[in-house]
Amino acid sequence: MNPLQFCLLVSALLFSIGFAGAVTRRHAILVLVGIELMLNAGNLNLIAFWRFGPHPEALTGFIFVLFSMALAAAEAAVGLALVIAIYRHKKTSNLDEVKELKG
Amino acid sequence: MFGQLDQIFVTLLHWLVGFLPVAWRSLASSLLCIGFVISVFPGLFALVTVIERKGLGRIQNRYGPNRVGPFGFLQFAADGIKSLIKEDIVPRAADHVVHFLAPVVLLIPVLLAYAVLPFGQNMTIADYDAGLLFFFAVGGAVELSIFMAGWSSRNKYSLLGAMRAIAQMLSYEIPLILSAVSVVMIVGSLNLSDIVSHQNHYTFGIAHWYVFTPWGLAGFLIFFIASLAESNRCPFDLPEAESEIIAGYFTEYSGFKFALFFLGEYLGMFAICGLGITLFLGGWTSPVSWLSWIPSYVWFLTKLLAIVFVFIWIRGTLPRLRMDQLMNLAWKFLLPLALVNIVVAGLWHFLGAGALRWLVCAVILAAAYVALGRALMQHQKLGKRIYRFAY
Amino acid sequence: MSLILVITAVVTLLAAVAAMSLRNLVHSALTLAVSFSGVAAIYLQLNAEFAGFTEILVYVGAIAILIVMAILLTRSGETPEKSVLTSGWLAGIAVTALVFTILGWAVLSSSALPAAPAVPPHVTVKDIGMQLMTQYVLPLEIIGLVLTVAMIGAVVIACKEEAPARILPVVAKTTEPQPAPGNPAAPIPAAAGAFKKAGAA
Amino acid sequence: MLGEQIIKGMVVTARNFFGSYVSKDRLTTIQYPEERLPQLHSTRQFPMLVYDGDPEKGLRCVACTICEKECPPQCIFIVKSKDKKPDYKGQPQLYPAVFDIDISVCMSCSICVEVCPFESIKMNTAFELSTDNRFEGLLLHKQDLAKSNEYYHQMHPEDAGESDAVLTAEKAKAEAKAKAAAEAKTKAPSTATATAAAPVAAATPVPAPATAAAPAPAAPQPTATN
Repeated sequence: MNPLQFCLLVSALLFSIGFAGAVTRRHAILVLVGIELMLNAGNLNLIAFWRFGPHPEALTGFIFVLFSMALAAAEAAVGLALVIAIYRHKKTSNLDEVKELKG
Repeated sequence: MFGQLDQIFVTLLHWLVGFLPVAWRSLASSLLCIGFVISVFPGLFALVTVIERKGLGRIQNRYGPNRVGPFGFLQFAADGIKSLIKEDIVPRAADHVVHFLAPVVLLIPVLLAYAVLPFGQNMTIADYDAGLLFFFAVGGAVELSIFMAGWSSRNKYSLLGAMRAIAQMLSYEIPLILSAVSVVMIVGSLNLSDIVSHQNHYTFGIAHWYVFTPWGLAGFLIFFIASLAESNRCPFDLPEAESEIIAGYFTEYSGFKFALFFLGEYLGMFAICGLGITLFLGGWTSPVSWLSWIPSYVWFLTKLLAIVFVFIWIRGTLPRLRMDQLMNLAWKFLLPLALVNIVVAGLWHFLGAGALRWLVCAVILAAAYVALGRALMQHQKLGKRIYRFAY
Repeated sequence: MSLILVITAVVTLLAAVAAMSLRNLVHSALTLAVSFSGVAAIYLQLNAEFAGFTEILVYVGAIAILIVMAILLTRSGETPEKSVLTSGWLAGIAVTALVFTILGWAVLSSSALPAAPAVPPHVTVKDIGMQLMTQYVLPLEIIGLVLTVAMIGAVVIACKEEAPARILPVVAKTTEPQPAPGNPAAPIPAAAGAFKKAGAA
Repeated sequence: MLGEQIIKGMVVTARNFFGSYVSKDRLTTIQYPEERLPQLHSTRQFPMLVYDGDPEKGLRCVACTICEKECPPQCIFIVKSKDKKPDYKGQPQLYPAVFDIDISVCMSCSICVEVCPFESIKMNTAFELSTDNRFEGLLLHKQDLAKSNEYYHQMHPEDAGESDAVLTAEKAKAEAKAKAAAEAKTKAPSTATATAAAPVAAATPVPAPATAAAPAPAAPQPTATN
């Protein structure tokens, strides 16, 4: 079990935890938390492959992680804005109750 | 001889670490450095609390503490013991785990921030290549602990105080980082030791500190105001305004946890002042070449004490800013000025040496300062006061 | 494989599990911040300093606070009594287990994984800067655009729709206020008169 | 221009700060235990019982309990003695066996001083009465309250002078009455028909023979003291 496999396993486990959370939890914000964890797992994968990959000086994985973090921040901002807007209208952030498309 | 005096701590460290087998050396040296930081800066905290109370006293025509110890300089011991003895009351409805962890989580990032500060010639504990980014990253994590303190006390005042503190620190973090960006653009590296060594040259005896350049002066002004807000110091101490919300986010803390918050606030202030010195006031370099025989860490300490004294001086002078004035200042004055400052730093870099760049940069910055200042003070005409309920 | 890496990984995973399973949302947000710092620690151990510091700055410094603010704004800081899992949570767990087994099997059995190079890459900020400014200039500009759009979009979505009600009446003109018709010379001073008229209007 | 006023403010505090090191008169604080402010004329803290000569026998208080009744917060507690002791006029008078004032309750209103017909309770100026026990420590007993007349003179010279004048006048009147009564007694047995003496006794404008026990009519008293 070399370090690369270990890192990949950790990121796979982190991904599945995030995925499980996003799928099973009832609260909208926790779904976003799950998505953040999944994004983090993806970043961890990229860094692991960049670190143990054949050409680390190419920095591709590294730069990719920087961009993905920026994107994750933007996504978190928009996602939470949506959750707040939904809460203001429906007075609930429980996903089971937010089913109708009517405004 | 002065060379050894300057490097005395470094040689001491290597000499001490030399006794251990090679495997343990790195661990031992980092532990020694941690010991150095944990002993020096809380000691400075103790000293500064006394200096602050005496300084404020003198500003207000009174003596300040002069009973405990010679001229009152053991007052910190009295305060420390008092806070240790005081009963530690935790509100019943409080969330005990988070309530207990808040001061600890506050201290972790604050102490981490000292890892990258260059206290003297090659006296940086962890000379990261991206040291400045590390400082800001760790500085950003302080807000989480403030939220924990505010929310877990289950008290409206502390939650309100925490919200105000977070809003203030977030909106002042941006000008803080942008003013540092202008320095990084000129130096070309995020490593704090490089930044200091770039300022270590002298012409006609005067050091090349960045604060002497127009963009550096504006950057330092922005950095100074933002660091005042970042450490919740005087004009921006709305989060712990006694008159309005008792003690803000640490209302429900007493005894040693309250002292920890106090310590955390002061250590944060020293760290951000240390960064300001490193970026704009030439870190451990001496202002004039004929004084450079004085050891580098002495310079760092005197500058730190000088800036801390200006903090105290401002605390004795300026009244507290209202929340909307605070936000207006951050978003409508500091942020645009920081952006203009970055443009000016770029101009400074590409205009090449000569009087032209001094003139151009100074004029642009002065115009920006006056224009933004007028815009900020524009609607401050004291009109007739409208009472909504009383008349 | 160094012991520290294993410890950090275990801490991160435990914090992530706690973030997902705790009933009280604020606790889960705080443990999420712990797991983000764990991931940052792993980056530092993989010699990706810049990524680690950015992770702390972006995730722990900004996103954790954002999530906590959202929790407070939607008033869900209290521990909910009823179950926190959706109705079909069992299926979700089954799918997750399936996903993890496939990933785990792929990682452990694949031969295509490159062997670990002896020298760890030393990436300096200058290299990142050069790469960003030369090879990845387009993505840099686009990410700047995306961030601006996201910020403006988030503000528009989350902001209150109706304009904030102007409680303060317009500044009363300094004309001499005539006593209101019908009632005797009202003793109310001028300001309240303006207020009354504005209020009534 | 933004920042002008801030600079002006800073200059003021800087001048204050450095001025305080240069000219000492800026610092107005009195270092309390070492330096003390001079006692003001009308300082009054808590009551004290005045005695002439010996604290036990010379105590002026006759336990008439007027002050106990008049005290608004009811912080005076008196237990009368069984026996009597001669007072400054020589008549046997009661004295307080127990005279307690709870200074945590006392509000220094000095009503007791005004109503006391015997000039025995006055306002003291000692204020360092802090103790480590807030119940018994702040309950002053007769021994703690008793202060000599000289101390009273030292404290408030004018008031002490006036109260002494009242007492001496009172004593002189008592002696004059005693002398008159004594002559009346000697004249009565000598002249069997002592009717002339009786009207003489009645004619003297002495107010009703003030037997010591009966409280002196309050009316003349206040006019004498202020």
